[in-house]
Amino acid sequence: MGTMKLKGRGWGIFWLVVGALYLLVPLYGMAQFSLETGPHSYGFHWYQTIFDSSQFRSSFLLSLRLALETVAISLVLLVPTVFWVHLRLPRLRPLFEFLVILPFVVPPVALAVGLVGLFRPVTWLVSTPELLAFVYVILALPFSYRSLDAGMRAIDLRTLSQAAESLGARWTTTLRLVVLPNVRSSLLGASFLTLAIVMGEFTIASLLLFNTFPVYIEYIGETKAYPAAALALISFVLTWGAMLGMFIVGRGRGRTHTEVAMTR
Amino acid sequence: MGTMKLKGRGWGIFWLVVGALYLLVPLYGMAQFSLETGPHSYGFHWYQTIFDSSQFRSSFLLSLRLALETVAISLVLLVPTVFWVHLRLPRLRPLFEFLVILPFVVPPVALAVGLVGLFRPVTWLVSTPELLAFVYVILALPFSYRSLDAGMRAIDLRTLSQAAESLGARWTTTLRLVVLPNVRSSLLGASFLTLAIVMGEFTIASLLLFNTFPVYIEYIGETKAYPAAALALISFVLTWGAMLGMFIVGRGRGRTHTEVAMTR
Amino acid sequence: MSKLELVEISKRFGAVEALRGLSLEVASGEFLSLLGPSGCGKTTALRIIAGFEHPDVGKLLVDGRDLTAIPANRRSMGMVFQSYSLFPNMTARENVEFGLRIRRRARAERTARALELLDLVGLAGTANRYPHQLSGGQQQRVALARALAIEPEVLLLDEPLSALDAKVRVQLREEIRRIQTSLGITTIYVTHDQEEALSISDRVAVLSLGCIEQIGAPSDIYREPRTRFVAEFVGTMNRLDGKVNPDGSIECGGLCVAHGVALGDHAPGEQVIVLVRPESIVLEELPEPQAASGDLFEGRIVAHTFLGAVTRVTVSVAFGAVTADLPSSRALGLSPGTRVSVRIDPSGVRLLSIGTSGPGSDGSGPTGGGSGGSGPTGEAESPGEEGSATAGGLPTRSAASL
Amino acid sequence: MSKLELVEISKRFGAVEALRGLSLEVASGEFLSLLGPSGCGKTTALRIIAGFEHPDVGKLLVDGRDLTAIPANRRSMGMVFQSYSLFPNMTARENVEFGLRIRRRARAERTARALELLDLVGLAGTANRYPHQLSGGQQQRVALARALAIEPEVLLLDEPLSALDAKVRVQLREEIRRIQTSLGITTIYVTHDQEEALSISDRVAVLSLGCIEQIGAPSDIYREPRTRFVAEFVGTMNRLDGKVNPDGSIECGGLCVAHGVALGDHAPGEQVIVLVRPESIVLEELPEPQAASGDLFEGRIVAHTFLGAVTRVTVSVAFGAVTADLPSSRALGLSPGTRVSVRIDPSGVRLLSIGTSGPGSDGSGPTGGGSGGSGPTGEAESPGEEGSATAGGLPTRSAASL
Repeated sequence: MGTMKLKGRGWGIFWLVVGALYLLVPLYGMAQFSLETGPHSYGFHWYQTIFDSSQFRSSFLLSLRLALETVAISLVLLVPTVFWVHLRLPRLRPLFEFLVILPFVVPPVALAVGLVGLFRPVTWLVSTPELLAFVYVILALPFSYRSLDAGMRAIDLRTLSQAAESLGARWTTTLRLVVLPNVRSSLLGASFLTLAIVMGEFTIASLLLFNTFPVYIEYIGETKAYPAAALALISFVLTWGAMLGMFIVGRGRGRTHTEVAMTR
Repeated sequence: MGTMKLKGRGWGIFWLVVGALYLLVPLYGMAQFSLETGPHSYGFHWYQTIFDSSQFRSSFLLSLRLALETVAISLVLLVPTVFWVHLRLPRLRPLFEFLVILPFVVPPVALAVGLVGLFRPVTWLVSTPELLAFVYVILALPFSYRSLDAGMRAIDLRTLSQAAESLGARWTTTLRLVVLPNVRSSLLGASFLTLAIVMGEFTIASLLLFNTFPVYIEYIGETKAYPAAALALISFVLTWGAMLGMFIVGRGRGRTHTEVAMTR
Repeated sequence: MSKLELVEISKRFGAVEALRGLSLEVASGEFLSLLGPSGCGKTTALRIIAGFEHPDVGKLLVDGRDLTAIPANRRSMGMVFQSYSLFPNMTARENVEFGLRIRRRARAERTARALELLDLVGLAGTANRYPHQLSGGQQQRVALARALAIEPEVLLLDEPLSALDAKVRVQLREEIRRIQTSLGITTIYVTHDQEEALSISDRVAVLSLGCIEQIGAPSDIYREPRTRFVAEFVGTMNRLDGKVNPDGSIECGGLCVAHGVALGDHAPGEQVIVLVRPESIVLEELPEPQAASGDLFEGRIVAHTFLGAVTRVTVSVAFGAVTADLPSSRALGLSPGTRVSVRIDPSGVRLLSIGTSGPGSDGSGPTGGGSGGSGPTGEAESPGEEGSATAGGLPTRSAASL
Repeated sequence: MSKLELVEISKRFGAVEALRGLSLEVASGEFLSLLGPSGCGKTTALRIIAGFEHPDVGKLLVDGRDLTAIPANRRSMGMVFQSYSLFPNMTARENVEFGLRIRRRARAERTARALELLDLVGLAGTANRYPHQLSGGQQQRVALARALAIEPEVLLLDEPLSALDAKVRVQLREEIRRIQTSLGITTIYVTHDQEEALSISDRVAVLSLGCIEQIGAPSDIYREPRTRFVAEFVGTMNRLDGKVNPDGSIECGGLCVAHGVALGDHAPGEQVIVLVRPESIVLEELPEPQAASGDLFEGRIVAHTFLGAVTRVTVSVAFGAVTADLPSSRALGLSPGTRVSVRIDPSGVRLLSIGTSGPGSDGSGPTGGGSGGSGPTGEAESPGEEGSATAGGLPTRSAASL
C-alpha cells in the first residue's frame, strides 16, 4: 500500500477501464439491439425507418429551436449577473448558488405539474412552444450559472477587471474585451449543457403537450422497441458529436487553462 | 455606466429580485392551486388525500431506499478515484471530466431505452429495483464527481497529502484523516445532489416499470390535477428542507471555505 | 501645490479599521513608498487612490481637484498589481495598447506607443508573446508599460515585486526607479520590504494600524526614527533600556555606554529607550579582561551570521546582548567566544522616551516588530492576515489584502 | 561518513531537464542550502530526497542505505513546504502530533512532545488554535514543529519563508537556524534568496540548470566565486573586462585598476574577467581633475541608492561604470556629480578566464543574472516558470515548481 508512486498509475487505469465499461456496456447493448432486424440478422433497417419519419424531423427541429432560444435567453440573463456577483457582490454568491440550485432540486415532474396548474387559465400561452424556452432557462440554471461561475472564478476576475478599469474601461467594455474572451470555453460549456438539457427534457414537454424530440423518443420507445434503440443511439451520437466539438474548440485555445475548458 | 461602484449594489438587487420572482411565481401558483378545494374555497383537503394514500408511502420509501443505495455506491466508487486523479493522474483529469459528463448528455430516455433493450433478456435482474441504483450511479456521475472534484480542488490536496506522506501516513490514512475531513461539505453536496436526482428521476423508472416516487407523482399528475399540485409542493418542501439542512451543516464548519460548501 | 493629496481618510472593513484619518501629500514627480507590515492599511490607501475602494470619511485631491467621487475608470491612475494582471487573451503589445484603445487612438499611433513603451521596459523583442509565454518579471514589466501607456496622472504600484525571485526583484526595482526618474511621473509604491522602500523612494511613509508613523526621506527614516515602531520595522535595531546620567552620558545596566549623544529634550535622570544601529557598534579584540572605562565596555562574541559584505555578530554584554555589523573581513578574526571591547558610536545613538509609541497608536501600544535577533514573539502580523482571511464567513479579497 | 548522499541524479520532466547528474554529500548535523534561480532544479532535488519525485538515474543514500526505491512515507524526512501546508481540520497541537499518531505513540506521550515542540518554535500559547487563526509566520512555525516531531533523519525546507513579509522572514530564518543548531539535525534548505542562504547555512550549493555550480561555506561562495554565474547570482558584483599586465597589475580600458591581485594561474597578457565587490571599491573626493596614477583612477558619481547602513553609489569611469558600497554617512558627502578618485582593494578582486562558465554549463553558456545596475535584460528566469506553467497543455504542479 505504501508505494503510492508505482501503484498510482495502475489504479488510475483500473478505474478508467471500470468507468469506460460502465458506460460502454449499455451503449453496446443498445447498438446491438438497434441493429437486430430479426433473429440473428442485423442491418440498418430501423435507422432507415426513423430518418424517413416526418415526426422525427419536426420534433427534432422543434427541440433544436427551443434549445437555441434557451441558450440565448440564458446567456443574456446570466453573463452580466455572474460578472456582477463576482465583482461587486461576492457576499451574495452563496445565496445565488443556493437560488440557482433550486430548480434542480424540485423534481421536474413537480415543476411541470406546478406549471400546468399555474398556466392552465392562460391557454394561449400554454399553446406557444416558446413557453418551454422560459421554463428551460430555469431548469438549466444550475448548469449554466455554474459553468459561467467556474469560468469567471478560474481567471483572476477582480484583478483583471480592476486593471481594465484603471486603464479607463467601463464595465461593459471590460466584459466584452477582457472577460468574455477569457471565459469562452465556459460560455461554450454553459451553452452546450443547456442544449443537452433541452434536447433531453421529457417530463415537462410531455405534460405541457408539446411534441419535442424527447417526447417523440419516448413515444417510439413505448411503442416500438427496435426503432427506439436506434433512435437512442442517434440522439447519443448527436450529443456526443456536439460535445466533442466543444471539447476540441475548448482545447484549441491554448491561452486559457485547460481546466476552464471543461468546467461549468 | 461609469460609476460601477454605486450602481453595483442596485444591479445586484435587481437581479436578485428578478431571479426570485422567476422561481417564486410558479411556486406560488402551485401552492394556490393545491389549496383550492372548490370555486373560491381553500383548504388542505388534497394534502390529506395524499398522506392517506398507501401508494404515496410505498413509492416514497422505495425512492428513498434507492437514493441511499445510490449515494453509498457513488461515494465508495468516487472518493478514492477523485483522490487518485488529483494526486497522481492530473493529466487524466480532462478525460475523466469528459467521461463523467457523458451520462448527462445522453438523454435519459435514450439511456432508459437502451437499458431496457440490454436487460430485456435478463428478466430477474430487471425485476429487482436495485438495478435502478446502479443506473442512477451513472446518471448522477456528472454531479457527484464534480462535487468531489471541486472540493478536492479547493484544498491544496497535493501539498496536504505530501505533508501527511512525509509524516509517515499511507494514502488510505491520508484520505481518512486529512482529505475527507476537509472535503466534508463537498461530500455532503455530492450526496445531496445524488439524492435529489434519484428522488426526481422519472423516465427510466417508468420505462423499467418501477413505482418510484416520481412515477407516483406523474401518475397523480396525469389523473388528478389538484392532488398533483399538492404533491409537487410536498416534494418541493422535502427537498428544500434537505437542501437547507445541508447548507447549514456546510456553513457551520467554519474551517473550510464557504465556497466548498456549495460547490459540486 | 502638491500633485496628490489625501485628507483625513478613514476606511473600515467590518470590524477592521484599515485607515484611521490618513493624510498625505505627494509632490509632482515624487516617488513615495508606503511601507508597513501586512494589515497596516497601505494597500487600502493605494486602492482608495486608484478608486477601487471608497473612503468612509475623507477626500482625495489630484492637482487640487476632488476625485473622491470619481469612478476608477475616469481617474487616469496607472496601476501595477501584485499578482500578474495581464489580460491573458492579448499579447504583450495588445495589453500595452489597451488603455489607448479605450481612448480610441488610431491604431498606428497606439501600436507605435506600445512598442516604444515595451522598449522602455526592456522588452522590445517580446511584443507578440502572450502573458503565459513570459516570465514573472517580464509580465510585471509589461504591466508597468501598460500602466504608463495612458500617461497617467499618478503611477500606483502595489507590491509589484513580491511574487518574483530575490535577484529579479532587485533588478526590477532599480529599473522601476530609472524609468520613473526619466519620465518624472508621480509614483506611489506599496511594499512591506524596508530595503525596497529605502532604496527606491524619494520619501517613505511608514504605516502602522492605519496611521502614518513617520514620513520622510529614506535616510531620515533610517537614521532618525521618531517612534519605536519605525525604529524596529526599518532595518535592524538594538533596543536597550537606559538612563541619561547627570553628565549627559547614557547608562545601561549600570554601565556607561555612550558619551556625547545628542540628548534632544531628554533630561538628565530620565529613563530612556536607547536605539543603536548594528553598524554603530564598534568591536575590538580584548586579550585580557578589563574594567569598563569611559564609554568602552566588555563583551563576548556569541554568534556570527554571514550576510555577504557584512557579518552580523551577536555580543553578550553585562546588560544583555547587542548585535553589531562588521565588515566580513574583520569579523573573521572575532570568532565566537572571543572577548571584545564594545564601543557605541554616539552619533549613531538615538533616544526615545519610554512609552513613545508614535502619534498614531492608541492606548494598546504599537504592534512592534521584534528587534534583530530577539525572541520568537512579536511578529508584526495579526492572525489570519495572509491565511484564509474570512470576514463574516465569506472570503473577501479586499479585506484580505489590506 | 556523510549523513545523506545524492549520487549522479538526473531527472527530466518532459522536455525539461530539471537535474543533470547532481551529486551531493551532506554531513551529519550540517545545514546545507540549495540556492539558485527558479528553474535551476533546487526544488526537484529536495523533492527527490523527500521521495515525492523519483530520479530517472542516480541514487539517494542516507547513512549509507539506498533509499532511492523507498516511498516517501517510509523515509522519515521532515518537510516544511513553501505554501502553508497545515491540516486545516486540526489544531496546531494536533498537526504537530500527526506524525506520532501515525506511529501509534501513546496519546499522553505525543501530546507532551507536541507541546514541547510548540514551545521550541515559540508558540506555546497557540496549541489549540486552528491554522486559519494563525498568521503566516506562525503557520510556518507550526509546520516546522510538525516536521521535527517525528525526529526525522533529515529536515527539508522548501522556501519556507517566501510567502512571508520581509521582516518576518528575517526573524524566522534566524530562529530556524537557532533551532537547527540546538537540535543538531541535518538540514537541507531550498531558497532563491542569496542573503537567506548565506546567513543561515553551514554550506551553500549554488545550482544552475540542474547542476551544482559551486558548493562551499557562505564566505567562500561570496568571496571566491568559481564561475561567473555564482559571482553574479550571489551578491552584487562589478564585472569588468580586463587584462593581466606583465607586471602583474590589472588593466581595464587602458587604465591600471589594481596592483597586487592574486593572479592564480592567469598568465601576464591574458584577457580576464575582473570581478570586484562593491564594498571593495574605495572612493575619495577629488577636488581637481588629475591623471590616473598607480592604481588610482578618476570617476564621477552618477547615482545614489540608499540601502540603510550602506549607500550604493554608481560611479562613471573611463571604461564604463562601477558600483561601490559606502557607509551611508560617508556617501552623504559624495552627491551625484562629485568627482572622485577610485581605488580597488586588490584583496577584493577576483579574476576569471574569459569563457569560464562553470563545470556544469554546456556550450550555450550560463544564464547569467545581470550585474548590479545593469540593463534590463538578463533576468535569470525562463519564460513560463512562475506564470501558468503548462507541460503538454496540462497544468502540472511538479513541473511548475522545479
